[in-house]
Amino acid sequence: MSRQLMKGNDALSEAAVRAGCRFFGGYPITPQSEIPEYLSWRMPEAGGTFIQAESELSGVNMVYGAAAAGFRAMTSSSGPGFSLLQEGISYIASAELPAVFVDVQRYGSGLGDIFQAQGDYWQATRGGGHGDYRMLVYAPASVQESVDLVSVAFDKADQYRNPTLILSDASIAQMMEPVTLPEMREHDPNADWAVRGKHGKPFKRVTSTMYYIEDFDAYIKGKYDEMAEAEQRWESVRVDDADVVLVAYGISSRICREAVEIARGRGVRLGLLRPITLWPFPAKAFAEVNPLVKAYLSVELSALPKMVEDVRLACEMKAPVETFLGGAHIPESSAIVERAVAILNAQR
Amino acid sequence: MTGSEKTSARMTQNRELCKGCGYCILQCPKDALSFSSTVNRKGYNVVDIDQEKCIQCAICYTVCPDSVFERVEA
Amino acid sequence: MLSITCAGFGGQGVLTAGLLLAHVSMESGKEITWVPSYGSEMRGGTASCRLRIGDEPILNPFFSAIDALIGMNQDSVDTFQGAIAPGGVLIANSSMVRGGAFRDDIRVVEVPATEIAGELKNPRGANLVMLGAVIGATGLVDAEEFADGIDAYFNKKGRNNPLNRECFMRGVQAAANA
Amino acid sequence: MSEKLTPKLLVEPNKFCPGCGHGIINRVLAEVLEESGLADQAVGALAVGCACLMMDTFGTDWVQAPHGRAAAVAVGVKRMRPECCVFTYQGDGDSMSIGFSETLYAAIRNENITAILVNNGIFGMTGGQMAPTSLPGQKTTTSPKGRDAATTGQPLNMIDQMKHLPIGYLARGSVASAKDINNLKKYIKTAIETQMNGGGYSMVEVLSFCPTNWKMNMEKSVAHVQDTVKAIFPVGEFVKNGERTDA
Repeated sequence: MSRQLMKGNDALSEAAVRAGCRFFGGYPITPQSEIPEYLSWRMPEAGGTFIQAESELSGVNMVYGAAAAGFRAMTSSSGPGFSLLQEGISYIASAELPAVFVDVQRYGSGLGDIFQAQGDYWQATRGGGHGDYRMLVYAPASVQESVDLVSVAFDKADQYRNPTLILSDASIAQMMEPVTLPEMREHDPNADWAVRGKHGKPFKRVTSTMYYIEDFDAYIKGKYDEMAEAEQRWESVRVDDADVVLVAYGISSRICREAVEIARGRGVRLGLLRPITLWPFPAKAFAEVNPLVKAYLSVELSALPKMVEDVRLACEMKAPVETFLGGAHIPESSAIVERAVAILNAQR
Repeated sequence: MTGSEKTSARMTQNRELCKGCGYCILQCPKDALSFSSTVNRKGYNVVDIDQEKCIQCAICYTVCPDSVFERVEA
Repeated sequence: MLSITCAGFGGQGVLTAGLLLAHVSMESGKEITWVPSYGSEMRGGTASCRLRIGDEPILNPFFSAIDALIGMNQDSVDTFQGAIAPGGVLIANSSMVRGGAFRDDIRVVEVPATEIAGELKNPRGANLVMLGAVIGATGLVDAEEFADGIDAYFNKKGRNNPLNRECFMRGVQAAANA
Repeated sequence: MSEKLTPKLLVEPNKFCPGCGHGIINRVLAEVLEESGLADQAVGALAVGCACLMMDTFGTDWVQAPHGRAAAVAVGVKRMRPECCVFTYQGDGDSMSIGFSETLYAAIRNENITAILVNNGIFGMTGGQMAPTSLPGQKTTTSPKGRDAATTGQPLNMIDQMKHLPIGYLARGSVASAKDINNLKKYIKTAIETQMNGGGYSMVEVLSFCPTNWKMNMEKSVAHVQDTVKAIFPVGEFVKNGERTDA
């Protein structure tokens, strides 16, 4: 397939259709509105269904219904709307249905603002909804990865019968990059658990599986433990000899990649660990790091440090862990380098 | 209605399903239903059918929330 | 790698100019990132987009030092001129940019893009004149090849105007003469 | 005389309180689905409250939605499986209070589903709190001095909310007499037929009783619906084949 220039949101939408997604129910909110806009024409073209729901609450429950019927279904939102999806996500997780969610992060709590940020980390990785569930959380750092990970998200949702999340941000969603799209795939909606009328067989109940599974506590813990062990994904850049390892995902990892290049050009041994899954956090990646590393620096575009807590746990505090916060402003890659140098100088 | 047709159907009841609400007694047009002194396994006073008065209209079937009554061919 | 900002007011085709630059660069095998300003700015005022174009995959799509600025109006030149790297290029639409106070450590190419587009009876083609100037000034892609790319882009959309190419080539010439 | 046998869809004894109207409505719905030959292709969406107790005893496929959201879930199912007979079954708190938006928007979009809304004027499962349909002056555990319409509003009339919309079928029935129940069955049958003929959104509201939380015996419960509730919520058909029938 040839490369095309596509906006992150558009490319992700097309990739969802090509991954066999045939239902979208959702509500516009900047900076993810291109997703419902794109799917409003593309879904019917592909034989699927698009509904502009009256609210995120309704949209997520339409997804619940379509997923219960056995079809690949998704919705997307941002910040305030993502908060409204949490109720439905908890139910879908509890019913052990596959579905894909997209949160294109924007800045701030409350209304906040529409520019890029990474402030939904806790909500995404800890489960913004109630009870005992987790979502596999994928953090694309490019338009191409938005495409690639949406396929993975659908496949993993099916494999574990569990909702999965693409945690994007306004930068990745709004920017254009060349992208290669995958071939169209069709999904068989007739799983044995899918509601479609009982047709002479015992009737099916899609509800919290805890009602029907013995020793549910052990069962559900086992399921999420298995995911945590098997599904960690990351990319590491020059960490084996690094004195300072940056940890960053999504758009901030792009800035950190540049920082690594700049630093290496100056003889500063900087490396980068880029989590591709945020849950499970790729703790295994830290085994690749130079055992003599002098510090970790968690680079996050939020006002409060969040991912840094996972970094501290994953590195077992074998080296100091510091934070570099972008907040409302895109940091300069050179400022990250300066910070790393300052950390090293302070240790001398 | 001939005599033989009248006796070809009869109302039956599954007393174990009864919750003793008495809605059937209120609605029976022939006063054929009444609370008995029998208590079922759920602890409810169940309803007796006076088959002499019963005309098999099945209103008790229609109003019963608990599917106690059925009209069956004899 | 080149870091380019296109800026002007809404309706001047600023985002389209950036898109064309990105599309045609991609067709000639380059790596690109294109980042729009969006949101409240969609409702008037200054619109801008920033591109990075290079031979290697682009790491950071953001930059603070601009290699080339396409300034379609006075506001955008006032806003972004200070961010141009020393030795960088400013393509100024001199039909609209008459402030005159240009930095002396940058190369300034003044092109009366709006007037040229008007002369060519293609008033919406001012952005293409500016694009021609940036290609002429930077040598990013061969000018004829780029012009073919513009034709292909608009043909694909089913609405190519032969005057688009003419606007573009006039921009190329303007840069050559500057 | 024909036999009158309990529908096979009622796979287990229901779990409702003595005298609860849900048991009657369950049976009527089961009869309609079986007589229409739809038992095998029916999918129900319910949420919480007493209505959800039928998920184990009523043998169609089910999806249990979050509180209030059954209509949205039903829409997701029906849009993807248009050959199924998709219905919602909800109480008044569920469908008309927390789920007002989902319920009404399914009608606004004229979604081809059937909604059964059971109006007993009170929250049953949670212990007798005020519902949107509680009558003025009605004592509940959250309106112990009687519902004050000045601060809580008048009882919500969902039929009035919907009858102006371009929908397929709209009716209100009751379980307060054998005749009412027979009419209710006709309404539910017509609603289901409307859906299966692609006629658009169909809704049947059912006036029911909750002797437990009303703290009334059966006789008083029946009289309350007949004499008081029906005066505020008139029964009958309001929209049929997409046309107003009450105007």
